Amino acid sequence: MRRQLPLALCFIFGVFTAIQYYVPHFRVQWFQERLLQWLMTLLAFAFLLGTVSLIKVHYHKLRDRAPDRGFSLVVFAGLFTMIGLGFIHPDHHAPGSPFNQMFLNVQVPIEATMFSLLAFYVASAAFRAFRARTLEATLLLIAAAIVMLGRVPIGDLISPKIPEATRWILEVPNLTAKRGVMIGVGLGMMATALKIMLGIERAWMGGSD
Amino acid sequence: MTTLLLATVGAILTLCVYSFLYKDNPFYKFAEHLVVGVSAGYYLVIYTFNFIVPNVTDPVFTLNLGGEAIRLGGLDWWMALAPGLLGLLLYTRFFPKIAWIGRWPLGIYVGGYAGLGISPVMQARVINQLRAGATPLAGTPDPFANMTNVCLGLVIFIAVTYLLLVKRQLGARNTGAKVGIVALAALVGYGGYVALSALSGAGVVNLTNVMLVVGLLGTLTYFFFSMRHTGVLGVLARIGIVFLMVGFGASFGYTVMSRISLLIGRVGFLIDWVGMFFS
Amino acid sequence: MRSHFTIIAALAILATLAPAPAAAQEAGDLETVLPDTIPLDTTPPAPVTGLTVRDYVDNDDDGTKIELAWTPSPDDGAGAADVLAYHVWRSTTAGVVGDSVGVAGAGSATFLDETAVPGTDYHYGVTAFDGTSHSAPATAGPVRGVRNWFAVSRTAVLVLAVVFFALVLAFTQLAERGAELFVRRIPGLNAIEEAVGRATEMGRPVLYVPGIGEIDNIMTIASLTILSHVAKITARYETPLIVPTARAVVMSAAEEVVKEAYAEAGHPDSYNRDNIRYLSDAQFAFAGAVNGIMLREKPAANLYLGAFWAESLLLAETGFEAGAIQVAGTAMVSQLPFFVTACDYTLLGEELYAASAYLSREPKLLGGLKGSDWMKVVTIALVVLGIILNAVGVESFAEWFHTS
Amino acid sequence: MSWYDWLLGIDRRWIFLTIAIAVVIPFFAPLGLPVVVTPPVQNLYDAVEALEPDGKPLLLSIDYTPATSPELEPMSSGVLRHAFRKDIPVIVMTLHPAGYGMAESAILAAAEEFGKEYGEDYVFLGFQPGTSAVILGLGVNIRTVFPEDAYGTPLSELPVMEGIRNYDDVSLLITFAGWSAAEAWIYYAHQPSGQIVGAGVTAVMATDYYPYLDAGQLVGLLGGMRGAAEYERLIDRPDAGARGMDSQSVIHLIIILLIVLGNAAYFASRRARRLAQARGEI
Repeated sequence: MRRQLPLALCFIFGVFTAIQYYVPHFRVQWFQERLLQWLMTLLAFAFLLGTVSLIKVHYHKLRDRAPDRGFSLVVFAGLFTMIGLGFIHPDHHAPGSPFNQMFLNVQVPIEATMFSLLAFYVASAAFRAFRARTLEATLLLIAAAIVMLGRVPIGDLISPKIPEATRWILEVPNLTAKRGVMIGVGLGMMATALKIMLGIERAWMGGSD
Repeated sequence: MTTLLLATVGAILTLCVYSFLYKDNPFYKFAEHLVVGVSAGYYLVIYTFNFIVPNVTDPVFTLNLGGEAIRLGGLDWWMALAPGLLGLLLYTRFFPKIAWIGRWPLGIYVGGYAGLGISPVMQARVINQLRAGATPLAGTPDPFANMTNVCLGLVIFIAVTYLLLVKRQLGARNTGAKVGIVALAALVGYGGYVALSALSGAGVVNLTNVMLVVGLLGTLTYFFFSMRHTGVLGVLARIGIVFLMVGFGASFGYTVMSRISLLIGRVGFLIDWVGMFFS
Repeated sequence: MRSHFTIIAALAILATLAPAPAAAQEAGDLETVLPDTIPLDTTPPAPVTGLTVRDYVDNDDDGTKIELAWTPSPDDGAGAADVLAYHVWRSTTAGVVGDSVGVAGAGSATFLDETAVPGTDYHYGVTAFDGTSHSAPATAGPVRGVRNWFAVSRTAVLVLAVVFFALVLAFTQLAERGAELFVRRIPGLNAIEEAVGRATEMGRPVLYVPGIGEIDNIMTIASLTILSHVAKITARYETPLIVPTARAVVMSAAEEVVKEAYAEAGHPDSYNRDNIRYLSDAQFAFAGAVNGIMLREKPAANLYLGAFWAESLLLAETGFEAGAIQVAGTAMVSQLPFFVTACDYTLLGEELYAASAYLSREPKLLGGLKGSDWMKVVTIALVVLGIILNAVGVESFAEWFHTS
Repeated sequence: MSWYDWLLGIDRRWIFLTIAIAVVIPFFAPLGLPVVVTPPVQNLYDAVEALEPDGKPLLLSIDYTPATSPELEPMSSGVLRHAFRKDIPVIVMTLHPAGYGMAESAILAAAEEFGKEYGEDYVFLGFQPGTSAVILGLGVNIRTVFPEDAYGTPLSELPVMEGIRNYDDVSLLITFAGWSAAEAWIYYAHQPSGQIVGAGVTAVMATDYYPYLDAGQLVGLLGGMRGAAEYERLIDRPDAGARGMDSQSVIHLIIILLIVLGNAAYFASRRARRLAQARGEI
């Protein structure tokens, strides 16, 4: 019950979804249509699991009087404001509702700005860390410089050869290298899926009992 | 007024995050924790009202599926209830004694998704790629002929120069002999090219396609782990790494644009915000 | 969609039935713009011949597809050269034209009806249409769509998947039975050992970052295997090993791994629990905290192995600036460029998995690795064969891989 | 102190400041450099251009999150404007919960600009979890996946959804994503159902999609802000993408300069150290 049943379920459902791809018959596709619905439902519940864990982590921080527990209060403030606005406000979907405004004026600016920090770091890394130390790194930097110039309008201005070279890099060496990587990674993905289905790889079960 | 107020909230939070560039500080931490809470709340509400309500609670409790009435205890009703119950079982993990029950739905979920992926991945990442990778080597128009020739020419030139001037492996000391050898190498190369073209029958060999095929074989060879990289495999793997590096370079050069786009977006927002005070 | 065709069909039928004067009037309007050398076309085009219908056995259908083929009208592209389109009609009764199911352009000789009801007998008719009138219909039937149990068009996918899985399972079995499977040594592993050696010489710690992936991420799992190897070396040299983590579960797993490795190396008391740290789940906060460690505790070797996202750049840059030897490895292709340029050595993509299989000799890892390797050989062989056959003019080989 | 030691020891916050200044200046002094259109963008534009007005609808999956919106929003706006201008019916959905808000604001802005009516000319189906399960489900029956639209209206009450059952009834599908959603559309919509797919992805991901483009699995590709700028040029309506190109040009030049300077200083200092070593000073 504890280990065999989940492994059996994993195997049965895995084999079914793998095989149905080759069976267009409606008797099989009828199950497939319902199974997809089940998978979506399970994913939704699994996602909300994360929210519960988040609450748990920060609750423990507050309870244990962790040094930066003040920030846990900030997390709760954000979380419960959103839940409150979403559930209490009758028309939370409507554009311009407080719920929507919180998304657009709190979540969007913070998330977008956090990622934009990388613009500064890429510049600083360009100066401090990107060195043509080996043949590999040199090739990489030359290709990078050409593509960088070729993707901005100023590249066209300097010489029409630059965008042409950029296109060539993207559609010849880049394409074929990425294709090789794609095939290799794809094989790895399939091997992992197979091992999960057959119960060879069972890290997803966690625990040891 | 409301617009200005809301924009100000966004602008202050933006500046809080940028303060991290100077150094880590409480303002940054505040924004960071706030967004963790707000986004989790946002996702929870969206998941609930977009999925759980129409697909689970509405059909189960109010017998309404997409505007159509369903029968209590009917197939549609069970098909909404059963996955919902399974989903609830996932939450047993918070109760250590019965946590193992949560593995049942997890088994369905993990197995189901693993099986779904196999064939489409085989088709999209392997079969279609090898189909596209097996390009004809001759008789097709080559839009990149110039660039490829220039590149191959450069590679040959650099290789020959390196051998002659840096390594001095050919023992040629005087300039005249060096020039002679370079000229000979060029002639041999050109002869080979003409011969290949003639052999291919359909006319000129499509060097770009040759390059595509060699690059693909090289990259695949580089990722062989059960064979020693010696002989032909060694050469192919070496070619593979060169292609990989140019490919990574392309990613690098392209990525810079991503990062800057985000900055431009935020700076544009801040400029608009400042502009609001003057309009 | 079907209503769309019904309208076209209705208009077409009206056009044929319409009395000549009305047509003439329309033509009269045309004459004002066109020279009068174009005569009014009242002759319908010659009908199509040789109509055949059959169930679409070659495809992944559930009996809803019927395939039609015919020889084009003599007036299509030749003769009067006035055929604009072919109309396809379907009926359940022989001798009745029935409903329109679609239109095929001039020059075409096939049509695929995808709207059939499985198991129903149909009679098909095809007419050539010149813009004003239809030819007499060519008819064929009855035919019925059969529900298929196997999508023939996907045979190639199935065959390759079966071959690949057989290879993976066979090698896994072999490894489990204790067969020696050769895996080439990954140069990056030498680099790791050198880096640890130099840290020892300098009397400074080693920093090992297992990425920010969750514990179920394969890259994290591979990284923990390599961590065990690294921990054994540091235990032997008695060099401090700092492991910052971004996930609580990864931290406890890392603790186990390192502790065990120290015990195995015979130095259980050198193990320092405080060096395995949980910093933060948040990406940038984690990167910031690791950078703090690099600047304060000055590790001489930084090893980044596992799943990395945008923080790769922040870590590698600070580490380079701090003057540490850096070895990285990830299968996140988009992050590889940053590691390659800023680190001394980088394990590219699958090399990370290969390194963990090499070190652990675990059958399930070796099986997957060897299976994938041989599948790459198959892929290369197919590409080469495809090119050769294409050059010789054999199309059927490439055609077999054309899946839907 | 030699020049290279000074350069190598510079506080990185000076570089941050340089970047900040460089990105702001073009906002006030635009260079207005022209953008040349590249084939992947042209192909996507042509695919949309070839759609029939009031014919089969265009399915847009707006899958990006706030973190990548500055790159991808100009793309989705460009395609939406193009479709609305041509009176092509549009169905919008998302595979990411944060895409809900992004999709909604993008489509509202475009619909308002062209005076399009909800339910008649376009519809927003909202979010469903499960990525591959959602995409595969749409190939079977759209109503099992989305029983109702984002605002709780059953699909049967929306005129634009009339007669739409699965991919057979959709002309073209375009995804805008900063994560693997774009790949998922290829695997689970293009491969099994033959749905024609186009994609708008971040510049980080773009190079990895060239094999798909070459193998015909993608009809066209918009890569990063440049892709958006090219599309804006094709529909002749410059906006955020085109505006950003000037700052991009300046910063790209600066970054190349930084790489060159950094390497020059690095090699100079290495050479100096070696010479010193040879002289026995170290």
